[in-house]
Amino acid sequence: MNKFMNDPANFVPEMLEGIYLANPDKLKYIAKYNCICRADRPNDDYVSIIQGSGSGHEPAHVMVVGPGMLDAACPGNVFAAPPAEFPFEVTKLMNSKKGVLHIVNNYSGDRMVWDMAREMCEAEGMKIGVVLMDDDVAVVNSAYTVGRRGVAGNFFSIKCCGAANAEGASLEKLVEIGKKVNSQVRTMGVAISGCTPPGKDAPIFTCAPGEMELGVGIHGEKGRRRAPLPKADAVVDELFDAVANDLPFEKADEVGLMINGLGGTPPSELFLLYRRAAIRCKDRGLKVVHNYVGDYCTSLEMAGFSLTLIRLDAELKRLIEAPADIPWRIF
Amino acid sequence: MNKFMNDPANFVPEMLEGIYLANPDKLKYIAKYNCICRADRPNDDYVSIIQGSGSGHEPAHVMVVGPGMLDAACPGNVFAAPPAEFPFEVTKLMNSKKGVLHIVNNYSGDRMVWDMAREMCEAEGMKIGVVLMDDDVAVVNSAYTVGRRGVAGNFFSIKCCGAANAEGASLEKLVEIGKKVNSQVRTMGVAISGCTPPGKDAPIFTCAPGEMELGVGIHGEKGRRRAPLPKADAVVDELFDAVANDLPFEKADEVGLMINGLGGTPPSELFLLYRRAAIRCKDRGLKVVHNYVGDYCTSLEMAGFSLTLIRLDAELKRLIEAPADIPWRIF
Amino acid sequence: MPKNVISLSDVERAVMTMAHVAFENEKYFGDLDGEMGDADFGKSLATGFHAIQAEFDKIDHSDIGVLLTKCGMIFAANVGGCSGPLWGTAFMRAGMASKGKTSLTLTDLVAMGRSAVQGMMARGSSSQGDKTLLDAIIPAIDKIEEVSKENPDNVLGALRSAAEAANAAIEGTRNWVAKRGRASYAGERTIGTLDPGVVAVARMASAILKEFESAEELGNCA
Amino acid sequence: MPKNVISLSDVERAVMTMAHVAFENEKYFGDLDGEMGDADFGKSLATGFHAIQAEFDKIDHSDIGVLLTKCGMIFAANVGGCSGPLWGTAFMRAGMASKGKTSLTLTDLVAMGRSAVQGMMARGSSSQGDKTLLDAIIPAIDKIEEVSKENPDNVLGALRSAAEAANAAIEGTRNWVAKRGRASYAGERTIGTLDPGVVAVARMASAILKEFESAEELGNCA
Ligand SMILES: Nc1ncnc2c1ncn2[C@@H]1O[C@H](COP(=O)(O)OP(=O)(O)O)[C@@H](O)[C@H]1O
Ligand SMILES: Nc1ncnc2c1ncn2[C@@H]1O[C@H](COP(=O)(O)OP(=O)(O)O)[C@@H](O)[C@H]1O
Ligand SMILES: [Mg+2]
Ligand SMILES: [Mg+2]
Ligand SMILES: [Mg+2]
Ligand SMILES: [Mg+2]
Repeated sequence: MNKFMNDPANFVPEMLEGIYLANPDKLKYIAKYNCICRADRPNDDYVSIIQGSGSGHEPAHVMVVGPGMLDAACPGNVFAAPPAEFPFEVTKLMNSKKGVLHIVNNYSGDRMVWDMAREMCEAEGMKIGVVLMDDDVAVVNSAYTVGRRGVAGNFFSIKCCGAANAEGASLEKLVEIGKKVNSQVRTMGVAISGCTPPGKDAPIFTCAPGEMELGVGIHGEKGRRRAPLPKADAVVDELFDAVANDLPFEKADEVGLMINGLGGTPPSELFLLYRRAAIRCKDRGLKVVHNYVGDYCTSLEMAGFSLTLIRLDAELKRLIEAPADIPWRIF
Repeated sequence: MNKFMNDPANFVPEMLEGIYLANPDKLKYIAKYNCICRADRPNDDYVSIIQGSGSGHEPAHVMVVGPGMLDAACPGNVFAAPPAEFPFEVTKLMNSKKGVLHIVNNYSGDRMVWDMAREMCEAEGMKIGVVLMDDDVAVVNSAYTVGRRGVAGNFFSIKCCGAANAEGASLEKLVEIGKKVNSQVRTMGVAISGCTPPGKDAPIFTCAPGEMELGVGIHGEKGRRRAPLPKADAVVDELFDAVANDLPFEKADEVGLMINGLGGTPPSELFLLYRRAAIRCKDRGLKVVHNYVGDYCTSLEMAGFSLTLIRLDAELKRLIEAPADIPWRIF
Repeated sequence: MPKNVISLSDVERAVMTMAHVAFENEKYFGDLDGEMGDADFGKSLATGFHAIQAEFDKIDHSDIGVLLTKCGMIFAANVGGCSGPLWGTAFMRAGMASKGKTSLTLTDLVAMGRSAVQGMMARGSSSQGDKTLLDAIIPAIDKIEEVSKENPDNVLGALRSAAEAANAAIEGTRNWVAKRGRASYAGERTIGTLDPGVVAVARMASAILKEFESAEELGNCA
Repeated sequence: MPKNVISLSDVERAVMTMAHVAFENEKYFGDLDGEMGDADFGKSLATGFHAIQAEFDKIDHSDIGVLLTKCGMIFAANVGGCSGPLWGTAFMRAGMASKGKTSLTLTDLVAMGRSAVQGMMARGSSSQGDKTLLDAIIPAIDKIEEVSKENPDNVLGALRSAAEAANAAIEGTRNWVAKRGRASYAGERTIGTLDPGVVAVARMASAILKEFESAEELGNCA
């Protein structure tokens, strides 16, 4: 797979610099910690919300820094959580009297790194809240893993916590909202091509024509099983059933519905997939009050998508509909 | 290349239905003419702005229907302008006392179809204005073609005409704005993979590892030349020079800068490419007052990007910054 | 007695023969277009002729002119890209040039062909030498005119010469540079490739010839 | 006289030996991780040891404890993913368990190893049998303990047994199911694949053994 890059070692820093250069008035870029942060933060009237997973999932999470969403991001290399030093130093830089919220995706690496960082921050007297995201229903047997992965549902915790933060909510309230989001959101993904991390010369896995990899995460790693690629509607049905039956979502629930591209799937296919998901929601009596079709959490250039449902109460509805201003935008 | 679809013959209609289902309160879908249009149009206080090129370029142009942009879109099959009946019938449906604006991309097929449709509309007494877009600098020898192609610059004519229309401008004024946009915008694209139209079993062309196809259009067709793929910065440099020297853009010009993904290139690479383009603008003394990084005009799942520069005066600046509300959105 | 005019039913059969060529070569024509263009030519032709076929029994068959005009309208209404307007215009112009007629002489055929070509050139801002289907059609019409001047009754001979001319254009234009249509953007790179429009016209001309020849044989046997 | 304690400079050489194994196998370890994980293990290890190498001469070498603690801090500061916290914790714990010492007996070595393992298990919520590097390290430490009980001076014998145990884990764990790390999401599909962490530990154990053996030979010759 061809890729636009210079030295593979600079893939992440050059992307971050691009984000900064596209938003020089609003953002700061601290190269030492792979950090993109709001130029107008910290501010003691607001909590600082930080995330730092692996890179390669853009726009998550470095391109969602801005009013109404994250205050800072400090990703690691492609598909690797950052060294513990990054979250530690960035938390110090963004420290606010109201506290700092760490939104962490549930992977061994991410958890270990952020645990270490939090212990170091707390040792220095900072007030830290943690929200752990694990929305991926593809991981079935939690006894044999660290449990479910945090995938595209992450967008909703950032959006809702960010909106509540803009309203002036306390750190405790943000943790509560983040946990509520996580309890109400479910995702599953599928790939029809693999992806190649910068510096590698072959994809981590490949899909032959007519094959799909079902239940993939967002790190190019293999999923739950390999299967023949059926028609698009059948793929949506498989993901929809897995997601909708998990909570389970009930008749008359108000929901948000997301068809998230994994990086290499174009808008045309995403809307074709959305069609079936919308029909399935209708058939099940779910009321889609807000929808999302596009790239929210990618796996480099992987062709594939994930389907996310989130159950919305009045509070979450208000928060997802609140304005936000981030580098990943249309206008 | 694997693709999410059902029957290839339904690729376009099912995508269109998906767009409608994601926006049932705002849009109408008229299956007979592949038409997505605003539910609150026509309105005799406003011009109706219509476009209908081939499909496969989404979000252009079916996903940019809404307040502040297009009033209706009626695309043809993938990479084929619609039959003349579509623009004729859709113009009739959207006919307004203030007139109807056709924004046409400069391809033989599109021009012929829209010429036929316009002749038929005018024969029925409708008032039609036409804006022709041809921003692609990759086409060098216009004597041997119908001239330059309309590519990603199309976004700006729709955005500016749409914004002026929302302000209440006349059809004549919209034609003037559209022509001004076209005179001030330049684009060039490059591919590092081909794309496969639905129903075909192989890509129209392929790029071997380490190869790029330079000066491509947006129909999967071959470009100006095949070349070894250099580092990302060098690719940007080649496109930037071609684009910036064409108008030419001059020191102290205020510009909009777009890095448009062709469908299979992820946000990470697009921002890495934006970095270099921003540096080049700075070095040349161009002031980037607005930027665009993402998918605006794709070629199905092709990996590649195009670089667009538009020179902005006060009027165009006001118009590109005006709000709009379309199916292709983040929130 | 060999054929000296072309009847309404001959025209009907010719249209259906063109349709079958389009259907049978849908993939091939698309692949040819994929070489330098956007691979949709096969689909566009097939769509147009499917639409004609679907409505064929319902439309007005009272004379050749109305039949062809209506075929053109159906084609243009159902097909986009270059092919819809071009083939639609060609059929409509041929129809307008044969208004009210129920049989055609070779002279009529030449007039219809010239009118169709003019329509296409105006619609497509194109001319002979641009490496488009015009470079198959124009030499074919020239040949019909030539034969008709020698013997205005030699329908089969005219069709045979036309088919030969159209087929000669396949290889004859191979090393030209495309100046119209999607392929033209590839400029010099089109040298050495076939123009799908030329190939389609040649195949249709051959198929029509074969159709007329076998009808003739049957006629001779009977 | 064969070695009966491990000196500060032995520890320095061991760390550098581990670093070289990481550098030489960067691609191989990444490819192994790519089988079922996300292909970054090789890069993560190499990054960590490059950072240690770059600062090695500058850091405090006054005793084994401070040296290893500092190595752990450098590793954790520079490497993310699972490897940064795990290897960082391991070095730091080993350092804390050897605070103030300038030489180590086999008993010291076992205590350091146990402490490192405990730290990794706590950090990674993992245990023996999860098909992780723990399944190479724990048997290796067990062997050192076993040998030390027979003869507390038999350093080389202990290292040999440890390297054998770690290498046995490569194939010994192949048919297990991964229960921790990125690979665990692939569940049953991990059966038949090698754990990159186990392979890395085994290669490092072998390399350290070789280093000690050749030093010994040199010692004997001199
Ligand atoms: N302007 C034109 N005038 C005459 N013939 C043309 C013109 N443009 C294209 N053609 C013919 O049409 C064929 C391509 O048709 P099609 O693939 O449907 O068009 P598009 O370029 O819109 O995809 C070409 O092979 C050529 O013979
Ligand atoms: N929770 C854990 N406890 C102990 N070792 C682990 C754990 N998770 C992963 N490992 C080890 O780390 C190796 C993978 O490291 P690395 O690729 O850096 O991690 P990541 O999964 O974050 O990409 C595995 O082969 C395994 O031996
Ligand atoms: Mg990793
Ligand atoms: Mg076409
Ligand atoms: Mg074509
Ligand atoms: Mg890994």
